Amino acid sequence: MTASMTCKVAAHGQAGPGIFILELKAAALVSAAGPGQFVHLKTADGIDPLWRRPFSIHRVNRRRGTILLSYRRIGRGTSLLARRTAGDTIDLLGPLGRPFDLEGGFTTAVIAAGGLGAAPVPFLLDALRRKGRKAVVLWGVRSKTELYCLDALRGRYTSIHIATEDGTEGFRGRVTDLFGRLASEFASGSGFRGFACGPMPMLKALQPLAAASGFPWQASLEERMACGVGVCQGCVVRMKNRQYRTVCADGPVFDLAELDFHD
Amino acid sequence: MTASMTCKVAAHGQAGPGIFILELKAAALVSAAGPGQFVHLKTADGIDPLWRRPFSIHRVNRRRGTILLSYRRIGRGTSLLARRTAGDTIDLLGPLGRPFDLEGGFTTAVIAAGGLGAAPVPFLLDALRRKGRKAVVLWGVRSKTELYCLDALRGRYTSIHIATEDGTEGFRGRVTDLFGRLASEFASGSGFRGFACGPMPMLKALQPLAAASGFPWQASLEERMACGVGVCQGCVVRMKNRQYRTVCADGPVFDLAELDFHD
Amino acid sequence: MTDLSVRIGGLGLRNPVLTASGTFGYGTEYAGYFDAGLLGGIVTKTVTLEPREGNPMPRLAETPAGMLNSIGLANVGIERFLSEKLPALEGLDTRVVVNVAGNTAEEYAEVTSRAAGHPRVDAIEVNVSCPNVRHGGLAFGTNPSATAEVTAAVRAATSKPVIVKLTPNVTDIAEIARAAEAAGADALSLINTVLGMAIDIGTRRPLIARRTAGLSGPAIKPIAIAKVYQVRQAVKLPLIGIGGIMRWQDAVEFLLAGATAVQTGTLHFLEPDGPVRIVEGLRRYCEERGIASVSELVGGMIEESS
Amino acid sequence: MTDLSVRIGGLGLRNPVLTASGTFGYGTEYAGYFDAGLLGGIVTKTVTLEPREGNPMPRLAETPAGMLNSIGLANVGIERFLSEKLPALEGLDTRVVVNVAGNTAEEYAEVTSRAAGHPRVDAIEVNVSCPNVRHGGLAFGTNPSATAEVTAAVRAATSKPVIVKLTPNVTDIAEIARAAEAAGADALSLINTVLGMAIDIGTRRPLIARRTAGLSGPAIKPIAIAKVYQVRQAVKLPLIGIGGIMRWQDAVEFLLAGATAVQTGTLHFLEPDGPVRIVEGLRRYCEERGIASVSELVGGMIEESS
Ligand SMILES: Cc1cc2nc3c(=O)[nH]c(=O)nc-3n(C[C@H](O)[C@H](O)[C@H](O)COP(=O)(O)OP(=O)(O)OC[C@H]3O[C@@H](n4cnc5c(N)ncnc54)[C@H](O)[C@@H]3O)c2cc1C
Ligand SMILES: Cc1cc2nc3c(=O)[nH]c(=O)nc-3n(C[C@H](O)[C@H](O)[C@H](O)COP(=O)(O)OP(=O)(O)OC[C@H]3O[C@@H](n4cnc5c(N)ncnc54)[C@H](O)[C@@H]3O)c2cc1C
Ligand SMILES: Cc1cc2nc3c(=O)[nH]c(=O)nc-3n(C[C@H](O)[C@H](O)[C@H](O)COP(=O)(O)O)c2cc1C
Ligand SMILES: Cc1cc2nc3c(=O)[nH]c(=O)nc-3n(C[C@H](O)[C@H](O)[C@H](O)COP(=O)(O)O)c2cc1C
Ligand code: FES
Ligand code: FES
Repeated sequence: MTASMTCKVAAHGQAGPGIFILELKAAALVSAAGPGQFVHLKTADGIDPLWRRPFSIHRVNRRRGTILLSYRRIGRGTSLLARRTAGDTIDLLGPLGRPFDLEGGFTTAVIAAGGLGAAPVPFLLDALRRKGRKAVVLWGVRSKTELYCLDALRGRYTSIHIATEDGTEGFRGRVTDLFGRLASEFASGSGFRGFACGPMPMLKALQPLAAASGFPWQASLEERMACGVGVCQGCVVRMKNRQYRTVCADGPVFDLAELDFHD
Repeated sequence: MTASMTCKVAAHGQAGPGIFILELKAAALVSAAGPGQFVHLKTADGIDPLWRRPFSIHRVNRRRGTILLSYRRIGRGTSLLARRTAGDTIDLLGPLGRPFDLEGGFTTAVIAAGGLGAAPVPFLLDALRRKGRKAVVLWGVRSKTELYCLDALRGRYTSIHIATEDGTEGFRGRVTDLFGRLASEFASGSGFRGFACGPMPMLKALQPLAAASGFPWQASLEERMACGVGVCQGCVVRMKNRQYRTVCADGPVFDLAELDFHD
Repeated sequence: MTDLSVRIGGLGLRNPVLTASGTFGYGTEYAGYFDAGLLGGIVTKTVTLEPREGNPMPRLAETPAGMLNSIGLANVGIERFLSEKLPALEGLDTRVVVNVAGNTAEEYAEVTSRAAGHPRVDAIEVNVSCPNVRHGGLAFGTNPSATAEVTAAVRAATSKPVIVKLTPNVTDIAEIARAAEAAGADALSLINTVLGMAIDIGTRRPLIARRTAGLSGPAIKPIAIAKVYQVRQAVKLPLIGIGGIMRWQDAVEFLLAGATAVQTGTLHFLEPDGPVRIVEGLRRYCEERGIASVSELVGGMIEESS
Repeated sequence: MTDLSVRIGGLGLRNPVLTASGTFGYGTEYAGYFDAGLLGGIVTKTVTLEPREGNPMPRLAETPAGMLNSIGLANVGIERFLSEKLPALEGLDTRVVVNVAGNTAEEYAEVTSRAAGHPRVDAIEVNVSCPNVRHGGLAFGTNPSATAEVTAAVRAATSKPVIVKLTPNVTDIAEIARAAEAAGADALSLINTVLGMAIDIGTRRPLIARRTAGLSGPAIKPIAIAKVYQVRQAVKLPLIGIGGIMRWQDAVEFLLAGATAVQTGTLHFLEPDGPVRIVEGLRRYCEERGIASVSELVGGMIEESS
């Protein structure tokens, strides 16, 4: 059950240049939310900007009864958000959307993330660990300064590979290049499941590689959203069968193979 | 010369229920401004609300190079303003409008103020004192809680009479009633000059009394303002000669006798 | 206790707040957020004869105090609407208005007769004002005789109340309103969205795939108030005011301008339970002022400014 | 170094930013805030044959991301305009466009010939789009043949560039634009304000004495962009885009939609030096992207969405 609620800011801090981690008291969400789901926040107390802003759930802290979001300050909404301090309240809808599917038989998750698309990865890893699955994370960013929350990514069962476009850390290139290079590690195909989250161009580039990988991939998408709950039919993406699906309610997680990245 | 400038908040505090005093660093205004003039402030950093908000100059502090404003929090603009704290900056146009005319022969100022219309009175009193004139202040408010800055009103050469509509302080009634009651004190007419500032209904009620007083009255008006500098022709009032005058540029101070309070 | 009920063309509403077409899904999507039984009624997403996928993406853009949408009447079609969507509304204790559209007057009539034939449907709203489709929609609503033709066809297809939804994108809305009145409409609702457009200066491409789209939200409220006021003068029919309603104060403004009821749209995206809060605000407002019936407010604007 | 200059119907402008009529007085009121010589040009408040006091008060109201005005062409009349206002502009190193209106086509022509006869006047803008007067204004601009009549009369009265200013309050702006083009306009400017209204729910009175008024500001930007794009497709004339421009990004959006230049209006009330900052922003934008001439942006929208 999703709901509209007013949450207290438990903590708020910077995790990198222009990157913030926002922790919200939201006990009800902790048990209700699954990795890949998102919340829809009011950033203004008036109408500027008008819409809510969607953010993936970055992690949940069961002990503290909080959810964490990580976000980049890029426009007016995220700038207003960045000004909130501990004790302030924020109006939130959530958890929204359909989470990653972690059911069924796989032993190792292959996670490809691009930029801030990595936001839901720590929550995903936590869920995988609880199920005793292993994970390989491939994370591509433009430059090393964009890396954040690396501690949350590392841990039991998890190995992590970084790609930077400018070569300031790890592999020089894009996450898709990195995946190509490591593909032999997953050549058996069996026992793997792929999870991709990042901007559209990355997902589009990944699609053929994923198809060739021999194991199934889920992808989490981002689209401009108004309602966030499947009502306005605005945030659609096209499927290979030519039908439109809403990212907010039918997604944000889709079967990567079914997406139609027309250009 | 008026100008657009960014000012630092030097101090900001509450002076009564919903009433605030805002002190702005604005050395350039201190010498340029006269009593009755106003400044036009941006209250939002975006477009909500869209317009600037006009406020009378409440006082100037020459030593600190500051101007003080006093205002009541009534809507979105003043609510946003009330959140600013010392060190914040505010964008301001000013000084705007034409000040009270203090030239020429009078010995005693009779000042009738209604509610927050009293905002410019301390500045007016300071100017009168510098010229060695006496002043009698008649201030009407709904209830005693609306009285503020009484210390700034009291002082050398000044006597002050309060009227409250609910009788919680001073004379019970309106400021115009109070004036009627004290009128005999000004019966000689000579040597007096009247200054009125307050809402339209008060000024309208005052007009016939002022006409009968035997001495000239100036009135400071308030109207909804867009530009604040006489460009948009929006904030007009009608004169007895049927012509419109802009409150922001031709006023806010007018000869009370010339105003046409049509209904 | 204030009486909040109003009548729209023979249809009694518990209170004057309905949800606008296309902003409340098929009536159940917001079920988790509040009980739709607290509202005067709900208006469904536009239903057409055949299912429609809607317009290409992107379909949404945010603008100053507003938004552009180019959904393009994406809907499941009357068949699935009747079999899948309407049954879910059975339990709802509120008025259900089905919004209909078609490529021809005959299509409007056919969707109407099928929808109105269902007992759960209380009224029909005729969308001759969608800016986001090539046929139907605006092409009808900008032309008095085409508006009359569609209205008459729908009128003939049902005895339930017929509400014609007007577009603001015309030189003279009064003329269109009179045409709808003469052709048998029971009520008018207005406004549908205002034609608008936005360009992404980064990519130099339109922010909406179909380029022009429909503007809604607070930005258009003054336009909507003016249209309600103009139409109020032109016809005797009850009006439903729509456009940028965010707070109960906005609803009062529409009533004073001449609307008997209002619909909220974009509001839902910011505050799913917004319409309920508007009902509560209206009730409080009336009670505090001793207004016995909310309908006293209708057309209650004093013509002279203060 | 980017070339910011543009040409509008034979008139060379230093850069594509002008101030909109009625929002910059007679060109000198903002003299203390910045040097108008930094702009492409200024457009005066509408001038009529006789002086006008304008509409009753209140004339202004604030709305979500916008404002309503009902000034009603208050102006000193052509006589005093020529003798008192124009001389003050002698020293300004920028283009001066005089905006004219009248009750009849003949009046438009007469004001034009008197204004254009003055050497300081570089061009005439024809206001057939003011929503705030009973005669002239909208009554002309909503009708293609009336628009053509006024345009032809003004055209005959001067050899200086004639810019016709269009209203958005029409069903089909392309039709009006074509009429103005056929009647000899050198350029079109758009949009004038959108008809709107607001009611004070406290007093139950209209917030504007004349009730309906003209909506301007960011709220109308998407409407203005759509109109520019539509008119761009209908005529060959250069266009001047107007409506809700607050930042240089908005100016770029208008250029991409098809405008050769822009006018800023409501912006001045928030930031008197706003137009200058827009010029600076345009220059920086072009330089950073290696755009040699700002006119490369004109109509540069890529039709497909991304
Ligand atoms: C399901 C979902 C989950 C998301 N999770 C996260 C998250 O965990 N962390 C995070 O930082 N961001 C996330 N986003 C993106 C986030 O919603 C946007 O960054 C935010 O809305 C921007 O708001 P703004 O007002 O600051 O920027 P705006 O002023 O709205 O936009 C600034 C610029 O960014 C572009 N932009 C806006 N939204 C997006 C978007 N969704 N994708 C790409 N470009 C965009 C705009 O076109 C514009 O050029 C998510 C989006 C979705 C749909
Ligand atoms: C020349 C001038 C000097 C002023 N000096 C002062 C001052 O020193 N201190 C002070 O507190 N206020 C002063 N005012 C009034 C002040 O500008 C308004 O209170 C302020 O603009 C309200 O902004 P807001 O956004 O908070 O309220 P809004 O949301 O704009 O309005 C809230 C309510 O107050 C009403 N309202 C708005 N402006 C006025 C007004 N000017 N007069 C009466 N009612 C209004 C509105 O109609 C609305 O009902 C002055 C006004 C003028 C024109
Ligand atoms: C996303 C969206 C979809 C809409 N779909 C429809 C529709 O299918 N049929 C219709 O008649 N109006 C539709 N509308 C118009 C609304 O019903 C309403 O007339 C308009 O949004 C103005 O109201 P608002 O400003 O409160 O949103 C839609 C509006 C939005 C924002
Ligand atoms: C206060 C005010 C007065 C105006 N007066 C005139 C006028 O006299 N003549 C005219 O053609 N347009 C007039 N306009 C319209 C503007 O020139 C412009 O077309 C409109 O405001 C839209 O631009 P904006 O959104 O940037 O303000 C006026 C606008 C405002 C806000
Ligand atoms: S944002 Fe409304 S359907 Fe997804
Ligand atoms: S507010 Fe523009 S003239 Fe006074």
